Amino acid sequence: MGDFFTTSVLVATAASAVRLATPYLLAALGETIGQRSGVLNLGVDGVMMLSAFFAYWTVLETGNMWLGVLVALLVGLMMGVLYGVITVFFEATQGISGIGIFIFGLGFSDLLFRQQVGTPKPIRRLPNIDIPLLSDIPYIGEPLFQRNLMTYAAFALVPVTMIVLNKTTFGLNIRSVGENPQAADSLGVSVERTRFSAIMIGNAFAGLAGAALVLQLGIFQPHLTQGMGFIAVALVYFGAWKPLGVMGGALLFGLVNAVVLQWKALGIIPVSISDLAGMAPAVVTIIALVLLARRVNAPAALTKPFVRS
Amino acid sequence: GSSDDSSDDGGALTMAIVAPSASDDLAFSQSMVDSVNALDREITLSITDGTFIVEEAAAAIRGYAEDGIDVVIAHGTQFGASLAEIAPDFPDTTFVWGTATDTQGLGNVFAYSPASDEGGYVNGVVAAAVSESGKIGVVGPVEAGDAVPYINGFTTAAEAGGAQVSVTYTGSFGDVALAAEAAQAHLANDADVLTGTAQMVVGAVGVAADAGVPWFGTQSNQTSLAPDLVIASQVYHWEVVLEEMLDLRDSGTKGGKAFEINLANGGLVIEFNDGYDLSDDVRASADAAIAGIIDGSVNTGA
Amino acid sequence: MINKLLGGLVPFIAALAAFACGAIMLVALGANPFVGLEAIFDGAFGSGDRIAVTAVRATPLILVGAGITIAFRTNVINIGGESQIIAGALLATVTALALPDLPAVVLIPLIIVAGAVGGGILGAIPGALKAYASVNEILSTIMLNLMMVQFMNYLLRGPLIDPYELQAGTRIPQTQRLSDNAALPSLAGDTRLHLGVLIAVLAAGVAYVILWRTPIGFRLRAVGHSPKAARAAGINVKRNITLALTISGSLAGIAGAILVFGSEGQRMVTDGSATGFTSSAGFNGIVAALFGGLHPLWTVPSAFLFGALLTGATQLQRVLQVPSSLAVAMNGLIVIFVISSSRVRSWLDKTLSDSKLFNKQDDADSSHEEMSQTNG
Amino acid sequence: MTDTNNNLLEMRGVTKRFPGVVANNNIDLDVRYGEVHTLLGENGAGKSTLVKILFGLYQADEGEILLRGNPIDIDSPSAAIDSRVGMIHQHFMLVPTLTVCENVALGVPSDRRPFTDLENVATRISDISNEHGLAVDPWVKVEHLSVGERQRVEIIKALYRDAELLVLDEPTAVLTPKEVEDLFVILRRMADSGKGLIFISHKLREVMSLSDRITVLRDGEVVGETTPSETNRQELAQMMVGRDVRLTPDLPESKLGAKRLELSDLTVIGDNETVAVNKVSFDIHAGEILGIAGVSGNGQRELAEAIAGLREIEPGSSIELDNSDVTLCSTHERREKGLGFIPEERIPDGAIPDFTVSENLVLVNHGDENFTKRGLFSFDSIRSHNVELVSDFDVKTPSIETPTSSLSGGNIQKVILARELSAKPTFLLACQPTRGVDIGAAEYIHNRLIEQRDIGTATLLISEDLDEVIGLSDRIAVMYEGEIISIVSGEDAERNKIGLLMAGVTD
Ligand SMILES: Nc1ncnc2c1ncn2[C@@H]1O[C@H](COP(=O)(O)OP(=O)(O)OP(=O)(O)O)[C@@H](O)[C@H]1O
Ligand SMILES: Nc1ncnc2c1ncn2[C@@H]1O[C@H](COP(=O)(O)OP(=O)(O)OP(=O)(O)O)[C@@H](O)[C@H]1O
Ligand SMILES: [Mg+2]
Ligand SMILES: [Mg+2]
Repeated sequence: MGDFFTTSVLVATAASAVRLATPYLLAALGETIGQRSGVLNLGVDGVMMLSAFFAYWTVLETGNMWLGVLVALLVGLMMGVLYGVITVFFEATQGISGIGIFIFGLGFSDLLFRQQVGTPKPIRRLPNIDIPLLSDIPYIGEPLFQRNLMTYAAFALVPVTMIVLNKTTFGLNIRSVGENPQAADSLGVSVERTRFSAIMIGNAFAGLAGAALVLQLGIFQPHLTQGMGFIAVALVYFGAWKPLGVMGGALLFGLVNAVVLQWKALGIIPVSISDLAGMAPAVVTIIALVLLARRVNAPAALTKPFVRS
Repeated sequence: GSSDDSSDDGGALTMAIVAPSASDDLAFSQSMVDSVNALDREITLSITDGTFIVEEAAAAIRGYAEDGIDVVIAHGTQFGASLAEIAPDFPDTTFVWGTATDTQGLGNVFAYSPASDEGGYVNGVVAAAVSESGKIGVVGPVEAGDAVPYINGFTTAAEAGGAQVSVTYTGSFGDVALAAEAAQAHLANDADVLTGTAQMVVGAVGVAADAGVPWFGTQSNQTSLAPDLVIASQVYHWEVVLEEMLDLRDSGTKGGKAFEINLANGGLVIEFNDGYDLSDDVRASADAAIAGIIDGSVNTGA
Repeated sequence: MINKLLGGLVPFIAALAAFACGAIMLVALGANPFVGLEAIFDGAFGSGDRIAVTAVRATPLILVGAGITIAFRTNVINIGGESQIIAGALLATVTALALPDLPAVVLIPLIIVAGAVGGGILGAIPGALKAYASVNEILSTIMLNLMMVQFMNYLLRGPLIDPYELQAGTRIPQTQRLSDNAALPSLAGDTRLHLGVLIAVLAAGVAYVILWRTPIGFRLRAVGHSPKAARAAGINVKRNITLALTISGSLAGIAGAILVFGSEGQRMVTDGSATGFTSSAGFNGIVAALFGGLHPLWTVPSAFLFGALLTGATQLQRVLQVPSSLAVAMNGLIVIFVISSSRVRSWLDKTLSDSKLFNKQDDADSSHEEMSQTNG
Repeated sequence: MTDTNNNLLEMRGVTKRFPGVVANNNIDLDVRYGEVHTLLGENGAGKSTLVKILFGLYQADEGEILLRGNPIDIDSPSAAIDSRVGMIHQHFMLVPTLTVCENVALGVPSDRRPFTDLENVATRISDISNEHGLAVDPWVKVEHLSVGERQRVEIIKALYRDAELLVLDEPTAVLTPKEVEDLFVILRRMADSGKGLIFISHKLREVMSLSDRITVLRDGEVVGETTPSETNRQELAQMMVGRDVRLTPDLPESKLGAKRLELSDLTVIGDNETVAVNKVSFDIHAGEILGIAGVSGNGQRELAEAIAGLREIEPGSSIELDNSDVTLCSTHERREKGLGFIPEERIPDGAIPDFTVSENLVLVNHGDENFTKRGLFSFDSIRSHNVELVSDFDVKTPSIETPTSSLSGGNIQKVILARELSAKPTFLLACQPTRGVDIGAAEYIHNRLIEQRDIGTATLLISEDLDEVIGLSDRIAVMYEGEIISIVSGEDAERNKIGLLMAGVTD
């Protein structure tokens, strides 16, 4: 245990937590925007896988990481169009269409990978970029300010999302169609357009999450996400539909994961109970939620297709 | 390709592989595909890969047998229980199952296993020699299959070489992100040499590459993942024992025998990366270990 | 009349569209789509044996799906099928390990009950958390899925591992071969069609009866439609929310027991991943239920369809050497197309009836207005 | 004034059909600048449909709309808003989690695009508030506002969009008498400033006091037009229903029986953690109706919920039904002990819209022995029970398998009444039993409640309709700030005096 409480290990654990949290945070922020508009998207995991693949493939072919990010973003947007058409225009049940997207993403990314790449080949990984001055702060400098650009982007998107949701007319529209689409409609706010845009943005974020994941790893494999997208959805509930809460959830989840891995490496957790320790992130998340005992309500119109009557 | 023409008379021998991960995973599954392709015979090969669900694999194995394929390779220890049900139903088919050290008493099943502790030992000898911090990290999937002897052999040698070895089992064959992060955790603890086994290590190799830390591979040649930093890979050449099995089959024996690939029979080969500048005396100690294992003077501890 | 017919065809057209996309992908992969579709069909229905395998593949989907209908009708979302399947399988396995010598007539019912209890517990936890601690069930079921996979891995690699695996050093995460007395007997000769299939179909029937013919189901549906009205009428809303997830979990738990005791190897085995044991039945069951219109009985054919796709995919890979992920992608497309089609159908219904193409002529004018409104 | 040029709105020959009904049949309606034009009619007469067409929520099948003399095509709410038509809906169209400001700003382009410009909006809200006497804090969330305040927000929303024609669909249904009074002052002032108003209400007293003109609809058709000075309540009622209606029920002498309900020191904490009901004690006997008069928000809702077992009560309080202590019993157990309960809100508390009429009729007693056989429903006995109820209570529905949501409000109320009374309650808790119900149905419900009293049910009637409370009650308890400040006998009750008590004036 003593080995754990050394500066270098603690700092490394914190850095690992931030790194692990990055894709969760991006995906969960996007999901937050979608859910605030009343649309549940269970397909995040599928979108992440597809965009991760396309980002990977682009970088593999061109060597250009930012092109990879751009392509992932576009894939996210395209999946957003698909999901928007299904849920907003066809008024399909959101839970199931999201699962449809997930399954499609799972199968299609695997298929493309097998056809186009096959053997995993490494690509360049995102370099860490030190932020001048801040990165020299003891303890927190390394975990927070010696990270890669996608991580910075993810955390920068937290205040941006807050401002968009709370300070702009677009955000006002999003919140109103998520709570009472009839009311918004009666005031001439287009429920369809607002939800569609929110879905597009949400999926674009999921696309970025996929890019962040694959560029942090430098490699792709079938089912790369291992259910991250579903956890991201759970984190939205954990964060009570607020960007800051979601960020807290992502960091908590990342931190518990990082601590467990660190303890495994240090032998604090013996191999025999290594699996039990793997339960920790989920257990801590649930316990935290029970203890917080917040009676926050979901957006009132969440999962309900809007039909003018 | 197609396996429809699975007729026994004349033509090519028909073979099928059922493998748990992708057939080009640079690890376990690929080692078998490469081996079959290296066989010196005319073969029509059909592959069903990605069948990590045992029941799905069982369906594929049964399906191939029903289709009349001559030799069905069930490439996964976990398929053994299903094979015990299926093999007796198809006495004319030869099933090849591994990694396994016995045939469960089935007359039409050949078993194969790698002495992966041997390669682990050799890798461990080199690892201890190149490590400056004296700390080495190992990223394992789950504590099962050939991962265990590999890691044991590696640990034995590395510790004998004076290094401290820390092993993390991520709990998953597939979670690349977790494997990468486990490698990071080792680095945070001053490890300056890494190794690992199973298909999810591709994530860990990337971390090693970024940190400029040497890596040791196993199952397949992983040099392509980090051309500057992979020192050596233990590569499985199943064709050595497959050839023997097929010969037995030609002579009428459909199964009932277990094979092992090891350094001695050439089934295990330590492939050094020419791109890594390994000092001659370290290289020499590796060769000595190989020779010692072959002549039995070295105990790998597994 | 014609409208009805056209409307009823829409889901099939949607499924066909998905298959068309699958065919396009096959062409892109350089394979003959007709051979591919034939392979899928042949793999799923090609022989009595294969139909049996398809039915076996459909079994967990039926059970999970039937449970989903109950949960969703109570307006709780159960994404915890995976954890409930695992829990049911584990408890049933432990039961069979503890009492291997009981005669089959006792042991088989016992393992099914154990499965139901195991799954039920994993359903009751998120149910009670939602009802009494306001923890959203989507969050808790997703987290429980993560937890149960790890717990299963722990048990199968530790306390429950086959002693032989330790001795041989192979350490496959699997139990020893379980009592033959617990093996689900075959229903039709040599085929894989076993008792579990029958149990699943019966369970779907029971779910139907509970939902529509009993006061219990009446209360569940009341809570699902309007917890406020239900409460004012004297129905204990919290208890019913817990109950719905418990029943739903129990059915998934039975699926878990059947996955173990109807398996080829007659033991519980995994590869350490989430889907290694469940084959994602916890998710696919949701799809089957919703595809069946959240009606327990329609869940049966719907699960059979998805079961066929899964079995067919194995054959597809064998025959054409096309990765089976193609079938997974198609599976997703079918869900997407079919789920979108209900809206298309009602739109079709409306335009057809408004346009009165098949009715009187003189109303043709107003029909144009209506049509443009629907479009706009 | 009869000059067409003075017409702000003209609807000509408007027809709207729904599957199976003609909701509006060739309706003509005009509204002049500066007048309050009332639409009156039974539940389902087509009032809401007509104004929804005006607001672009429905499209008319036939007919035309002229605004300020020009034909106009209103195909969406935004088109209506652009034409300066405003609407206060029967159900509030507010987003509860947003502030007043945000609710008002919604859908209006901001000057600081892409950002909202809430400070400016708040200033304009204050201006409008001052001009029209609509006091409300722009920065508070709507979910924290009282019903009356929400109504004001709705009006502010319309005025903010510069509405010239304002439609109010049953705006008073949920308001307290005081709030209604305040609202009418505001509406009058708006009309006097030249705006045109369409007003819909079932309360004839209000209609008589506010309207300039009245159009009566029946079965989707206009059956007459009049003005308050030309008519009276009785005549209006007759025009609406097509027959004679008793506006005030006859209350025969009551025969008091055993004590049914006893409350001692009942104390209840409200949603905002303050004492909502403070040491209330009273009892009700068989054959008696006790009415609670009070401005809403004085603890009536919490009192009812506590008695029904839907809300926790504080230690030291007790509730007895038929002399047995039910303080710790669940709603279900209380119902088994004889409680009948008509909740304040039909939807969502009283009935389940997605359930069939039949299912709602057995919502409470579906588990009865005669409805089940070996744990399964016996649908035959349920059906015959329900068919009888539907005909007994004169519920207008195509069949008992019709989804309840497609019934009119009055008929849904009858379904609830039928359900609660058929269980033969010894104690009936009736909250707002005729809210939003037309006078024909209200008359029917009143008669039913009296009938029930006469066969020995003890009834607690909670209503904001003072006429109803005075007309039906044997005793009237006035509730003010959580306490019963006075109980007077029904015969002695004077409207004015009770009105003062409701305001807390006790001497
Ligand atoms: N969307 C709809 N679909 C089908 N029928 C409808 C719809 N809206 C209203 N109706 C029917 O049209 C008729 C008129 O309804 P409307 O709501 O206009 O009545 P109303 O006069 O406002 O009644 P109330 O006083 O109860 O509010 C009723 O028979 C109603 O059932
Ligand atoms: N509305 C109802 N109609 C008929 N039977 C009901 C109804 N509600 C519940 N029951 C039955 O009565 C039993 C008790 O139900 P319920 O939980 O609602 O009351 P309770 O036990 O008093 O509640 P509490 O535990 O909160 O005191 C249940 O087993 C149920 O079968
Ligand atoms: Mg109305
Ligand atoms: Mg009780």
